[in-house]
Amino acid sequence: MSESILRVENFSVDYGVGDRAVRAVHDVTFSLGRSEVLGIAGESGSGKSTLVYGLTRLLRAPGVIRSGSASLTIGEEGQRREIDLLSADERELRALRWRHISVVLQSALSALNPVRRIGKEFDEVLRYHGQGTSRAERRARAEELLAMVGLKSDRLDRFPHELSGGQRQRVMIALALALSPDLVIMDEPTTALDVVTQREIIDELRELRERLGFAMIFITHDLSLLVELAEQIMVMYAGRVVERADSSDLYAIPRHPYTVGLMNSFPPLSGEIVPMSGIPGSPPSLASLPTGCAFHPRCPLASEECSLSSPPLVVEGSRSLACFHSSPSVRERLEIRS
Amino acid sequence: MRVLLRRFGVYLLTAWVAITANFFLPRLMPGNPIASLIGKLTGQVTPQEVRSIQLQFGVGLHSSIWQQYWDYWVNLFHGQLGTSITLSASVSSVLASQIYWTLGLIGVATVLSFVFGTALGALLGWTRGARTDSLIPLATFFQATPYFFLGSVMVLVLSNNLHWFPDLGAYDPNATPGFNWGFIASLIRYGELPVLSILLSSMAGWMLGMRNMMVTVIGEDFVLMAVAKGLPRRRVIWHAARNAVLPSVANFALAIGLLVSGALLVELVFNYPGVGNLLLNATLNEDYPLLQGIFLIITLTVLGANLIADVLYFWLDPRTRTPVTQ
Amino acid sequence: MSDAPLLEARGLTKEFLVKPQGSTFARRRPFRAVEDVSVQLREGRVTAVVGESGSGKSVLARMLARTVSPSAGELLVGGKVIDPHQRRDLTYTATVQLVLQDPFASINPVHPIRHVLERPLIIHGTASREVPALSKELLERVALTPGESFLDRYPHELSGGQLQRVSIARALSVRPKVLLADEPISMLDVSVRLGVLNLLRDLCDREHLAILYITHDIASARYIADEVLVMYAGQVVEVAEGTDVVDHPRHPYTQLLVSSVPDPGHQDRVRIQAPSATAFPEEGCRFAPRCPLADDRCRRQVPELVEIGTGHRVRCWRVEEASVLFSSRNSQKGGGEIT
Amino acid sequence: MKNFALPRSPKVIAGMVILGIFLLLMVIGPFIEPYNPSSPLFLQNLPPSSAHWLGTTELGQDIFSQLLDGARATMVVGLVAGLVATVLSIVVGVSAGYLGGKTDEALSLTSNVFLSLPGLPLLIVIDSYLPVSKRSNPLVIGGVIALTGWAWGARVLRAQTLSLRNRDFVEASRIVGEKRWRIMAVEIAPNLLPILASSLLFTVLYSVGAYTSLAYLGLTNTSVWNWGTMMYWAQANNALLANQWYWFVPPGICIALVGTSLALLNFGIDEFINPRLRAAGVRVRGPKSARVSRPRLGMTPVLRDTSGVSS
Repeated sequence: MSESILRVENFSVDYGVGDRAVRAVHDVTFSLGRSEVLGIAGESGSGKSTLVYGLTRLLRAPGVIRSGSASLTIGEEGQRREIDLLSADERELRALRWRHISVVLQSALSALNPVRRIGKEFDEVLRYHGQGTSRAERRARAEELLAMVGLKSDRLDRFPHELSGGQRQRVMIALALALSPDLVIMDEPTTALDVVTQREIIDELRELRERLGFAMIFITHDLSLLVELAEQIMVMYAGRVVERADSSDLYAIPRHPYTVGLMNSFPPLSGEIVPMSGIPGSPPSLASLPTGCAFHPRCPLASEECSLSSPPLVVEGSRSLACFHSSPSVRERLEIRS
Repeated sequence: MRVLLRRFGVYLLTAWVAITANFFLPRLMPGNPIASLIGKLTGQVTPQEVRSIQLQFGVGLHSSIWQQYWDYWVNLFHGQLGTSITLSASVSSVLASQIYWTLGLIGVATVLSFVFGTALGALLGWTRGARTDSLIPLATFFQATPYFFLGSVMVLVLSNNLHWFPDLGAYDPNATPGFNWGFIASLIRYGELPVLSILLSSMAGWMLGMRNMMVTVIGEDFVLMAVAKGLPRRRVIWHAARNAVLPSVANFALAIGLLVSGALLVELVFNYPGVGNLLLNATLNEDYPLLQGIFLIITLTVLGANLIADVLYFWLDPRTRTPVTQ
Repeated sequence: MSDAPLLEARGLTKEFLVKPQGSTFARRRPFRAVEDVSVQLREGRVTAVVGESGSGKSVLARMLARTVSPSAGELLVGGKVIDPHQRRDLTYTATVQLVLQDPFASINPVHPIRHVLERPLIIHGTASREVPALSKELLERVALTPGESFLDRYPHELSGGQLQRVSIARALSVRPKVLLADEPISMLDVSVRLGVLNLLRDLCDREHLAILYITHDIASARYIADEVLVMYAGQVVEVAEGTDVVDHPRHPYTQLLVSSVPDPGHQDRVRIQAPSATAFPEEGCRFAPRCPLADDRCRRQVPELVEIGTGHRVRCWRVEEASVLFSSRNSQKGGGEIT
Repeated sequence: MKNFALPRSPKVIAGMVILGIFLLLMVIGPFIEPYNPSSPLFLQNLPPSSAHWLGTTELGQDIFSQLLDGARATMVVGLVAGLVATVLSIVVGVSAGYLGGKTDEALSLTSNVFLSLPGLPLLIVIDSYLPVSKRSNPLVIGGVIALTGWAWGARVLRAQTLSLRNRDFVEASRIVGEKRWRIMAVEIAPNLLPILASSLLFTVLYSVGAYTSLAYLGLTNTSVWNWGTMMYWAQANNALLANQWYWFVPPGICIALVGTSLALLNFGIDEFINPRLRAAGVRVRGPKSARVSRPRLGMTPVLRDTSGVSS
């Protein structure tokens, strides 16, 4: 693996403090290589968004980081320096944000200020980060950025509500790349879009990444999308990482029953139609998690052990897995059952 | 544009309603107030004046009510609002001499109140949860306190007892009215306390409204994005405030009416010249022509202020200009 | 049993008046959200309508549920034409039911689940002493067991998947013959989607309901449906039995749609390149501005829906070339893009 | 409808306590007043003492008795006017929102017109045309106040009804064949309650203010005791200049307290309608040792567990 840009260890996040605290992210450890794409898959409430907002310190109250460390390595080759994200003060964070880490949200309509023209957003980001001395210079840069995502420069004079959903998301991506950041966080950027638009944006993202070399954390509930886009995939359930692997490995041989269930939740686009079952039950509420492995009430392989203690995340080569039933044949066994 | 034209239509209609109410109210009220007024006036004023009141209110006239209504409009367009009974002068000239006081005092106070109240509300909303929150009950108290009470107590304490501010009135009786520095300085000096009292009682409304909106807007994604973009804090607050102020501007219509109502009392409390004082005197003396004229002027002024607020809103919120695409 | 479909729509069209963007005084112009759509819903069959946002599929569902009145076209229940002017028609309501997309929004937050199920039962004349037992039974039919444990809960205490089941139970309470489901799984957690989909298939198989499944997810349509309609800009552009639409798409738009779905197993699948949708044209084929094959005729004249195989109909002037395009490209693996 | 419980914040509790006291005074005030408020029984201009808690007036009336007596008229007029205005605003607002179309256009226009008319001047004009005998009737005054105060509530309720009408659960009720009036009464109305309560509080607040203002100006019958009238007499006798604050200030404070209590209750409703306003979500509450200062946007606090994470 290449040199890492983001290192996260034993990272935990709570909502609230004291008796009513709810743990939303539990003891997450991972690292992200330079120019690498990490996909985080999971359903609502799995903690995937909480994790990245916690790391960037953008998580809103009552979110509180309870343990762990997170550091970002920035700077040119040869003069790299590591910044501790969790002890950084407001000034350091401000200098870091957008220039080194930028964010794209699911709904670009709500992420863009509704009363300002698109051009203003670009102008502001460039100006406050000291790029482009004159207004005209910044305007030229903004046009260049829009062209990069296939939009005409007249969009700069529009308001967000005057663009289509796909155009708005493209604007967000162009904006996120405006300062050539080292890391771009994409929080379900295509979930609200149509399939065809999603396809266009995914293709564009792949191409841009190859060209510009930024690292990316891509959050979605759609595993198959991640398989196409990411090098590494991390699957989360109820605040914990349950499986982590290279995307091709994960797709070929998913080993956690939840991962298997997730993959079985998407009917295939080709082949014979076989009845599929998804995963029984519903995702648990964080406020009342089951004992032991949080997945055990929904797991077809659950044994008594699973309800007693939570399986640790065991690293094995390039894979990590948190399951007591970790034989490679899980998938076959599950398929026989369903 | 369409929205704006619609609003303008509403205001035209409102003006029409106010003018028509002015015409019909004295004619349709139970107990016939005008007839009893004329009864009282007989012998006190010249027969011409009685005649002019009769003409204006249609007592003892033989023309139909619709003809009177038409004449009323014609007179209105010629700026003829009748003759004041108590002041023995044409209502329009009385109003013309007094309206500047009111416009000046209330105008300045309204603008200051909106600006300070909104700015303070934005800050309160931003620092929500901090100790500044304890300002809220205090502000609520001021908001709930009747204006005339607050004003009177302020006069008592700040002016009579502490002598921080000059006595009642609009300017130093020794100053010579005119465009000279001495007079202007005394105008400002005498205006301080009235303006301050209006601010205290009306700022709270803007402040609380803005705070609530600010808290709501801070929850929006684009504010979080402004932080994520590494913008300085004042810039982030600006992003939020720019959106949070919209409902305040939209509510101007309601607020301005209430504000003007409350502020009319300021003239009474401070013995300040202006339309408010005129209104009260007209009411107490049953000077109906003057009363009508004042109500008309106040309504038209409030409508004008509303229109300005609407134009401002239209300019501030692009979504009113073009329809939202899906 | 007669041969007539339980519910049939013939030539349904809906026009809305919209104001053109950017102009202040321009007159409103008619915009066709749905244009000449015919569909037959038969006992024990699932018919899927696939389309992206703006394709008119939700308006179609609402016309079938009669909460939106069509500008043209007619509805037939069991072969009989429905009088479009009768506003509140309990017989129709008892035959055709609609399940809405957002389970959190489609159940009133202030009432317990009991209320949600009992009202339709009472409206449709169930004796009041039978109501509690029937409500419980309904919940169990949609796999919310034990039923009584849900009756007194409030909507905010249930998960999205459970609420959507309640929503289906409410629709079933009037014993409908036809169930319309407007994107019933798109707001649900991924892991519970198939459960709801299987429930629909099950209702169709065991209780012989006719089901219309509306979705933007062509893979789920392929999974559940006996017949699939693809809509684009208010028109049906392709119809086929079973998995044909997905396995052998003929219309260029369907091909674009299928090839856009993330499918890691077939990453080598060739993609149709098409510019993004702008405004739909007023004349000619609606898809022409994006279609790699569009010629003059396409831009001038709207093609008809033409049968090209058993139960397979396509609305395309250049269907021959289009069919060849997709299959040949897929065998070529990674050939050049069409521009 | 257990989810309608108001948030139990100190603000709401304070509001309820204060309002409760004044409602009680409204009922029992005239029975517990020590003296007849109108009779000039005592020495004039007495300062506060144990016999006369708030002293006496220029005519030798007991001010404390007037204050207690005035609670009834002030509160009754405020409540009646508030209720009448709210009923008007429900009728106009809800039907405009639900029926839509031309009805909506007409009703909205009417409320917009009333909204743009300046309230107090209109009130003064109408009032001054009223014969004096009518002015002594608090119900007539209340009615006139209601007439000038309903429009705001109607506008808010219309907007809310409009948004509820387009909710999916209303459509779902229509689809199962529910009747129109039942949809309005059973499905929509309960969702309107918080807005309705808030609008009622506001109109009562407005009515109390308008009534006491009119009374203070001497435009109501000055022999009916209410807090505004008390201040009118105090003002007429230059009580403040004579440092008789105990004559002028207590009624003013009472009005302010009633208003404050209404506004505080409204805070509770606001927080119920808009959960973002709830302070509980903001301040991270916890044991003293683990208290975090107010979290700032974009600065998620780091509070490392020293005791070790329980898992």
